[in-house]
Amino acid sequence: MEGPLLEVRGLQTSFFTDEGEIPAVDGVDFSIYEGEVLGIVGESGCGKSVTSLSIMGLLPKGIGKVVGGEIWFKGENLVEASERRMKQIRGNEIAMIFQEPMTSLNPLFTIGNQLVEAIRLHTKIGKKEARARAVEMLKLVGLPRAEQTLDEYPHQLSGGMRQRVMIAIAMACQPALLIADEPTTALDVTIQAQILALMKELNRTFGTAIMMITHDLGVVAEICDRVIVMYAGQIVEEGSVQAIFRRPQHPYTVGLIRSIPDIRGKKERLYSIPGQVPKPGTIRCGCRFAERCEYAFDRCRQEEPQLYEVGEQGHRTRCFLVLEKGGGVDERAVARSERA
Amino acid sequence: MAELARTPATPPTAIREEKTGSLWGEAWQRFRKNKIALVGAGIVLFFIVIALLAPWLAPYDYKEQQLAERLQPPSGEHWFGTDDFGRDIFSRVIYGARISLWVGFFSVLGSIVVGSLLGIIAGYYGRWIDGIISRLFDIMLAFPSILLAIGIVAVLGPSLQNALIAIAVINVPNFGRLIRSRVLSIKQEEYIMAAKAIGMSDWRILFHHILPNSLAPIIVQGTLAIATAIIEAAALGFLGLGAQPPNPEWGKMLSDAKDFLTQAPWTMIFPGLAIMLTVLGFNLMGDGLRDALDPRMKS
Amino acid sequence: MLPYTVKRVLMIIPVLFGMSLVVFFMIRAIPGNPAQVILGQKATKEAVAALTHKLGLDEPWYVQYVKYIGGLLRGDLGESIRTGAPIAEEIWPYLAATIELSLVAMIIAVIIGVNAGIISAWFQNSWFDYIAMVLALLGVSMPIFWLGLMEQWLFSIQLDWLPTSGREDVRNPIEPITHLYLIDTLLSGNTEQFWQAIQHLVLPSVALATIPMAIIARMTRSSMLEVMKSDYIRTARAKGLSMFWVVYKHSLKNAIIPVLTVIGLQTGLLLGGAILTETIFSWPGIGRYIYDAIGYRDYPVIQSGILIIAAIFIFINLIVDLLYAAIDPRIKYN
Amino acid sequence: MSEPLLEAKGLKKYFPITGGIFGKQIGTVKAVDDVTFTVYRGETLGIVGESGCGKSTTGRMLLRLIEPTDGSITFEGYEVTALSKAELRRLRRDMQMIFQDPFASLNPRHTVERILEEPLIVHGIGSKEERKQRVREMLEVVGLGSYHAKRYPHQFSGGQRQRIGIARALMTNPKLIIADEPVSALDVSIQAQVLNLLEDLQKQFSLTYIFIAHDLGVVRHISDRVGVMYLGRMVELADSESLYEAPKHPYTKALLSSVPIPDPDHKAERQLLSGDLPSPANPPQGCAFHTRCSACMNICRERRPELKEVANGHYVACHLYE
Amino acid sequence: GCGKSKESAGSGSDKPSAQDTLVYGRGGDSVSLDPATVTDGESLKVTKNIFDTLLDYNDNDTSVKPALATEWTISEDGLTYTFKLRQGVKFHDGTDFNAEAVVFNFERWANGNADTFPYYGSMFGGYKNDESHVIKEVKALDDYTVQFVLKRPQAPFLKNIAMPPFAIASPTAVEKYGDKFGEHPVGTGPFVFKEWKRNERIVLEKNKDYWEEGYPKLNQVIFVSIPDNSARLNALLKGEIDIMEDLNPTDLKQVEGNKEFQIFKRPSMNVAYVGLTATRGPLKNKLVRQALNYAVDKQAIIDAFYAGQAEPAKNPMPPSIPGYNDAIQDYPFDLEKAKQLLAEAGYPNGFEIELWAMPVPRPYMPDGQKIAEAIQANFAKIGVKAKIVSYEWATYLDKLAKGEADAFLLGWTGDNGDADNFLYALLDKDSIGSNNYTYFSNDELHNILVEAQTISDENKRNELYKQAQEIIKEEAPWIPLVHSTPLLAGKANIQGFHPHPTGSDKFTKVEFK
Ligand SMILES: Nc1ncnc2c1ncn2[C@@H]1O[C@H](COP(=O)(O)OP(=O)(O)OP(=O)(O)O)[C@@H](O)[C@H]1O
Ligand SMILES: Nc1ncnc2c1ncn2[C@@H]1O[C@H](COP(=O)(O)OP(=O)(O)OP(=O)(O)O)[C@@H](O)[C@H]1O
Ligand SMILES: [Mg+2]
Ligand SMILES: [Mg+2]
Repeated sequence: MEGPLLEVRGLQTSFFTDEGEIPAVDGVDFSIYEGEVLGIVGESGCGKSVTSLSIMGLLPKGIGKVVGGEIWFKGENLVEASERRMKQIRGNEIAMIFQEPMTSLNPLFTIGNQLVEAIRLHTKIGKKEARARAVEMLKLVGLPRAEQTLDEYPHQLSGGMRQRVMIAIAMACQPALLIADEPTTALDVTIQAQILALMKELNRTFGTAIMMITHDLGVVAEICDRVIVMYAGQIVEEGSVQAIFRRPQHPYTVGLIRSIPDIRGKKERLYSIPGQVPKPGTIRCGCRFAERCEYAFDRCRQEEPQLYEVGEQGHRTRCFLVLEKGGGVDERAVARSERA
Repeated sequence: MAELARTPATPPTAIREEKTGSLWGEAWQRFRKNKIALVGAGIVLFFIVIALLAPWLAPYDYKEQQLAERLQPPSGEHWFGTDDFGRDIFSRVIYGARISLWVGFFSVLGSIVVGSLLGIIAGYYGRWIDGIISRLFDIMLAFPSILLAIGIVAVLGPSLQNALIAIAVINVPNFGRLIRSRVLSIKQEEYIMAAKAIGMSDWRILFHHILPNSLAPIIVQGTLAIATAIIEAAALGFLGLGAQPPNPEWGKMLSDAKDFLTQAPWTMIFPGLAIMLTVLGFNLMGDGLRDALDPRMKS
Repeated sequence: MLPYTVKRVLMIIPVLFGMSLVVFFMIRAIPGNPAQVILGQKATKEAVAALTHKLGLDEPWYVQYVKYIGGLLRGDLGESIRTGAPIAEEIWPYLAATIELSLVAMIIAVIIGVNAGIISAWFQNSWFDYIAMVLALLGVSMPIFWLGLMEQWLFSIQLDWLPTSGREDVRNPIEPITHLYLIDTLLSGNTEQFWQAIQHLVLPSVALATIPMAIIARMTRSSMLEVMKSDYIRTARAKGLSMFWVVYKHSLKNAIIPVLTVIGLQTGLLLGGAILTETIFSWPGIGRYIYDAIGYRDYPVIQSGILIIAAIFIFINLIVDLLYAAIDPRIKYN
Repeated sequence: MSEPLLEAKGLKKYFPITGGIFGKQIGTVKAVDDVTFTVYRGETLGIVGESGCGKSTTGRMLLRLIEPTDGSITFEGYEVTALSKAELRRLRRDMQMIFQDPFASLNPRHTVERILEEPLIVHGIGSKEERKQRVREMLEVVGLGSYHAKRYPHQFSGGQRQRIGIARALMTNPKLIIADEPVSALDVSIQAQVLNLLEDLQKQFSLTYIFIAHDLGVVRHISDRVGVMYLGRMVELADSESLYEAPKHPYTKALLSSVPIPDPDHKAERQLLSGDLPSPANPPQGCAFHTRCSACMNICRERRPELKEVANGHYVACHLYE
Repeated sequence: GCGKSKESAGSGSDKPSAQDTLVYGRGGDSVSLDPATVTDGESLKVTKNIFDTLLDYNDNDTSVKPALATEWTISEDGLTYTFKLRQGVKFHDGTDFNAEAVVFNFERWANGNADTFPYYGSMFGGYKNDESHVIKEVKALDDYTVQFVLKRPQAPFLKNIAMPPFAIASPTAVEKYGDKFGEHPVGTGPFVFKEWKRNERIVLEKNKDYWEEGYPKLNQVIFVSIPDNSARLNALLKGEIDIMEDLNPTDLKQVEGNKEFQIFKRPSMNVAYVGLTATRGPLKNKLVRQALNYAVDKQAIIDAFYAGQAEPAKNPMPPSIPGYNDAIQDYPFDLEKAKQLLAEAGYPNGFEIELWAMPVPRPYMPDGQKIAEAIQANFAKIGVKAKIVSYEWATYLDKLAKGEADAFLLGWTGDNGDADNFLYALLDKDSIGSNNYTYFSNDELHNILVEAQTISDENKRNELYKQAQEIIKEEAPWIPLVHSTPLLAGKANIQGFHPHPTGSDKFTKVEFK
């Protein structure tokens, strides 16, 4: 494999509000390789969206700011790129789709208008040609009445169709990277299945790398190659899908996986992680998960763990347990939690 | 119960302890941080103090005529000069604060009381009652409000009290509509559904849930309405339909002074500035309150 | 759309009808007999009684009301008690004067207000933003009659740049065609008079524009800020659109919708609420006309005048509603 | 099986679509269209379905928070639809509700204590002291501290708020709790906490639940029996084991196969449904599902299938099983 | 225009004799331009220039001089008046002025009623079939001789004939326009009606065939309405108008100090007063009324609100009118005396009353509100707490006529310079319900006033009026305030403008130098 398409190093993003600085993302580093689907999971507020917005340079003006780290994309540090350069990159090389298909399209312009705008922005083609391309794109994302749809307004489409349009807009210039921030959360399962299938197909046919943000582990298992688990602004575990689901090392990942009710059979009792996600900036020292962790020992409360390599290549976890016996959360521990 | 027991009795410090808990308390915290709003509140407070302490602050009797000292320019003796009766404008402006605040406050109070009543009835009962009340509001809003006020004063006779009534009347539909829409939207809130689900009666829902939750917009709108009411009172005073002499109502002072615009501009400038400043104070404060109380600002 | 429009127009009728009732009774509740007013202080009792009878004011109120409404239904606005002239003919010059003044004021207010609002929102928390918003706040806090007098004092009396009052130079009166003097002077090709008409318009229209301008600026700003936070703006930026396009294409159209309401409402208010400005600048407008009519107890003029203003007010708001539909495809009237 | 606690027969709710100035009715949304089911004492009946299929409407009708257009509801032998307002309020002591949105279902201006106390006040239960006592107890029961009583809802996290909502529902010792998507707004880890709590409470207070959700995993986990709704109709109703393991209705099958499984090795064949959910204002003729059904027959377009028992306790509304 | 300098704005002084249009700024518009049908001054101001009367007033008072009638004779018994008419005069529509036209006009009025021709009825005792109608007949003896035969003598008959409402209109035009004659006035006057834009302006043009040789001087007269006194002054200062009426006395200094302008003073024929409604509360008591008379500092009011342009009034009529009783001593400003009288009347601590203030400016009372404030302050000094009340003008008059006011401000401008037009009209018991707003009713006074109406001997009449004034002074139904000198301001180069006491001016001789 060549070098990564996108490499994030020590990204720190903060919000500056009345209540002071809120470090929403605190030292995140990861890479995405060409053609790969990377999943980012974590509970609400752990900094998934902020990470993606930092990459796009779309943090809310005046409040949100990248305060540290680098974002390397095709040999260029996006943190330092000019707004002009960012405009060229956005939509053209990195595209993004959002959670809310209902509100992510401008209600006052037709689908065609918004799609053609995206196409013409980065290519020098004429109106007619752009329109033809727009039709093509809509067909690509599986909208049956592509021609008519161009002249319709967002409110005339269902949620699933709108999300397809969003994908069409994002794919208009065949970006190298597509960031999808919870693209299916607002949709029904049957529609979600359609959209996921579509994204998988786009990934396969165009080799577009996808950064898939979600909190649904099912979705991760479904389409991702590699997974990053985030907690309170940090990455707590990273690894291939197989590794994460089969050999989770961080107690948080374990808890997360074990707390999902499965449709394949009734668990006696769900595992549950006690407490809740801390607000960013409220933890002063030690491991951020220590307060909710049942394995926590003194060191966890005093010292901040690093991301440690475990087992196979690329599997890293932020937990002192792996140092203890080199094995992290072992099966016995899991069993113990099950019995409780 | 094992699971329950394991849930820590003291939750992690995820929630920062806050000094004041209620939304009002939080709104106050937000308001306190808003410098511009504080300036507004300061101005309002300033005029309230002036109004309350007028007899002690005013160097002269506001109605004491010194015909020999007419139209004196501002001086050490008369800070704002004298008017065409030789009365001390400074003292009159100070006493004028009483009148303007009085009219502003009570007319708005009147509009709120009547408007709320109509708005609640319309919003809560709906159907034809709503139809009638809403049409009534439409009618009143379609009236050019200043003409309506003039008409009301013409019927009742010009006096401060009647000007107050007229201003209250013309503002009723604004509050009525506000309350009505609040009632309608709060009626849709899930906690109202929840209240119904526990078997709460309609009236209890109205008084324990809907009204308290309508209070914030009423306060915001009320503060801003006081600002408008003060200007409206001044306008009526200016047309000779408000306060009667020798009451030093600011609008009336302006209309008395307009004949001396060229000879004695100070007679015109100070009451005008007083109106502007007071109104500005209420506007700033109202804006600040809106920011502080606006539910969209809630986390 | 058409059926909707028709329905909305029909809806105006009950409101106007209700208004006619309110006006009718209110003005009759005002003490004072029109006949006495017209004949003046020196008239004899007999004269007053005779005129009262002639005007039909000694009839029971319901007869008077039915007659009035009957007239209205036949399109007859009645005759002025004072001048005896048909109101339909008499009212237009006043209405035109007010329309001209209000429109010019509104154009000033919209152009300056909307742009100030946009720039303020764009450069939120910049010095421009602060100054513009402080000015806007001062604008809504200022009694306009005071502003008008101050303008007059400064620009007309002290600096002698502009005429103090009126619509035209009495020595060089404008020949009315439509009674909208800007148009009339253009029609007659008299550029000197056109210029003169503009000069007369400046002070009153600026005074009248102040409040709507301030309100529009504030509204535009907050609406823009709101819209700029929305998801679809984020989408637009994610496409790589520049801020300028985002603001002028995607934000403005969305942000203008609530501003339109304000514009509609304010235009309506100006039409009826320009009395103070008209008084100060001796502008022969409808507000003044009705105000004077109240003084003369000219019942038909007050009744019809207010109904006309209200009708225009409602009509403007109807247009605003229709504009919404034109701008916002989500709104479908049927 | 134990005795029925609640029976709903032929429940219907048609919302009028009004239009124009005069509020004329120009159509109807058939939010719930002829739904029949029984809830037995002590069980949990799950109701699943896609957004807008009428789950919430059904739940609300049971409490008569929405007046049914048609149908009957019997609760402990009383005909709920025939109760007077006062009787209805009385009934609401025994039937309670938990709402989806923990943010919106608590009055932001009331303290937790007041929120919890309110059901007791409304029903005139206990003295002031007793009520306060019960509030403290109940807070402990749902895993909050009694020191939380003086706080306001916005000072709690989503999971905690949902606990408050649950506590409120429990205040009057109800027999039946209708939970309308009580965990949809919560993160998985918090969701697990709340689900566990609900299960514990059921045991502790012998509660009966109607559990509405669109997450099939959650429903399977908590329910004894499950009903699947589609476009205002109940298309399948069975105990959860047989429904999940041997679904009969083509819609249920498609729905189950759409759920992503959190297991990278699980490679199930997908049955992707084509198209979107039709509008309940204009549902298809015959079987409402026929427009998206892969096994659609002619009869499906014409006649609406009845919900019939095709195996022991397994009800399906599909022509395939006739 | 923009940037126009002050000097050139001042007047047309760059091209001196070129200006021949006079713009006359006034407070209100006319009601109708048919003078016989109106009672308001604003209408008569205009018609005075379109129409002529048989006789006209002299420049400074109300003594009569020839106009359309060149000479007249009165019979011994005072019942027959014979007028010789001016020959060769034409109406503006080209028709001839002659005796027939005069008869036509008087017939028209006499056949009317109080509604159509109000002034006729009040000046000539009624209409054709009324018992009290003074004029028995009007006949044309020949083309240029008209004879009036009266039923009984009427002392002010000639003065009445000279009043502007009794101007001679073109019979042809009257018949042609009917009801609309008021919008198409045709007379013989110095100016011809051209245009009327309601509430804005009335334009009159020079009558080239005017009978007065060499006149009028002006080519055009434009009456414009600017309701606000200050606005009108501004318009004058900016050269938008040439003459303004009703200069605020407070602005006098400003205009006097400006060389480009001059002040015109209209000889006073008015009275401003505080009416003390004799039927209400403490005011029923004569002593109270006298006390209040003592309490008002008239000179201070004159200095403050009339800029000194008024004289204190002691009688209900101005000194210029024959019959004025100068021997009467006014109540001096004496608070002690006032208090003493109050105590005597049983109000040692004063009382509360309403003091009604006129809402509109009138020449005799430029600012009712302010004068009321001053009087309020005066009253306060003797313990009388006056609450100032004001209604709109219409309501004000209406309520006054119903006797609802305690003390009120009002005034009167004489119509024809006759004492009867003041004393009888304002204070006789017959006038209660119309212009006697004080409801003052005194039989002795009534007898005197009625007798005076029928006597044609000037001296005898004057004696009676002097007696009447003594009664009024003693009974004190009013506090007579002032006889004001209404002020007008105009450009310095205006000549030949002499404001007339009646308030209506002919611009025949006005010109710009
Ligand atoms: N505009 C903002 N102002 C202040 N703080 C913000 C803002 N946006 C995000 N944050 C903070 O950043 C943190 C991370 O937010 P982020 O949106 O990345 O979470 P997330 O992982 O995407 O959650 P979710 O699953 O709810 O979308 C949050 O805790 C929030 O407090
Ligand atoms: N008050 C109402 N007026 C009109 N239509 C309504 C009303 N409430 C619900 N509906 C319609 O009835 C249908 C069913 O709504 P319901 O809320 O019961 O669905 P749901 O299954 O609970 O969906 P969700 O999963 O989104 O909560 C929807 O199409 C909805 O639009
Ligand atoms: Mg997010
Ligand atoms: Mg629902």
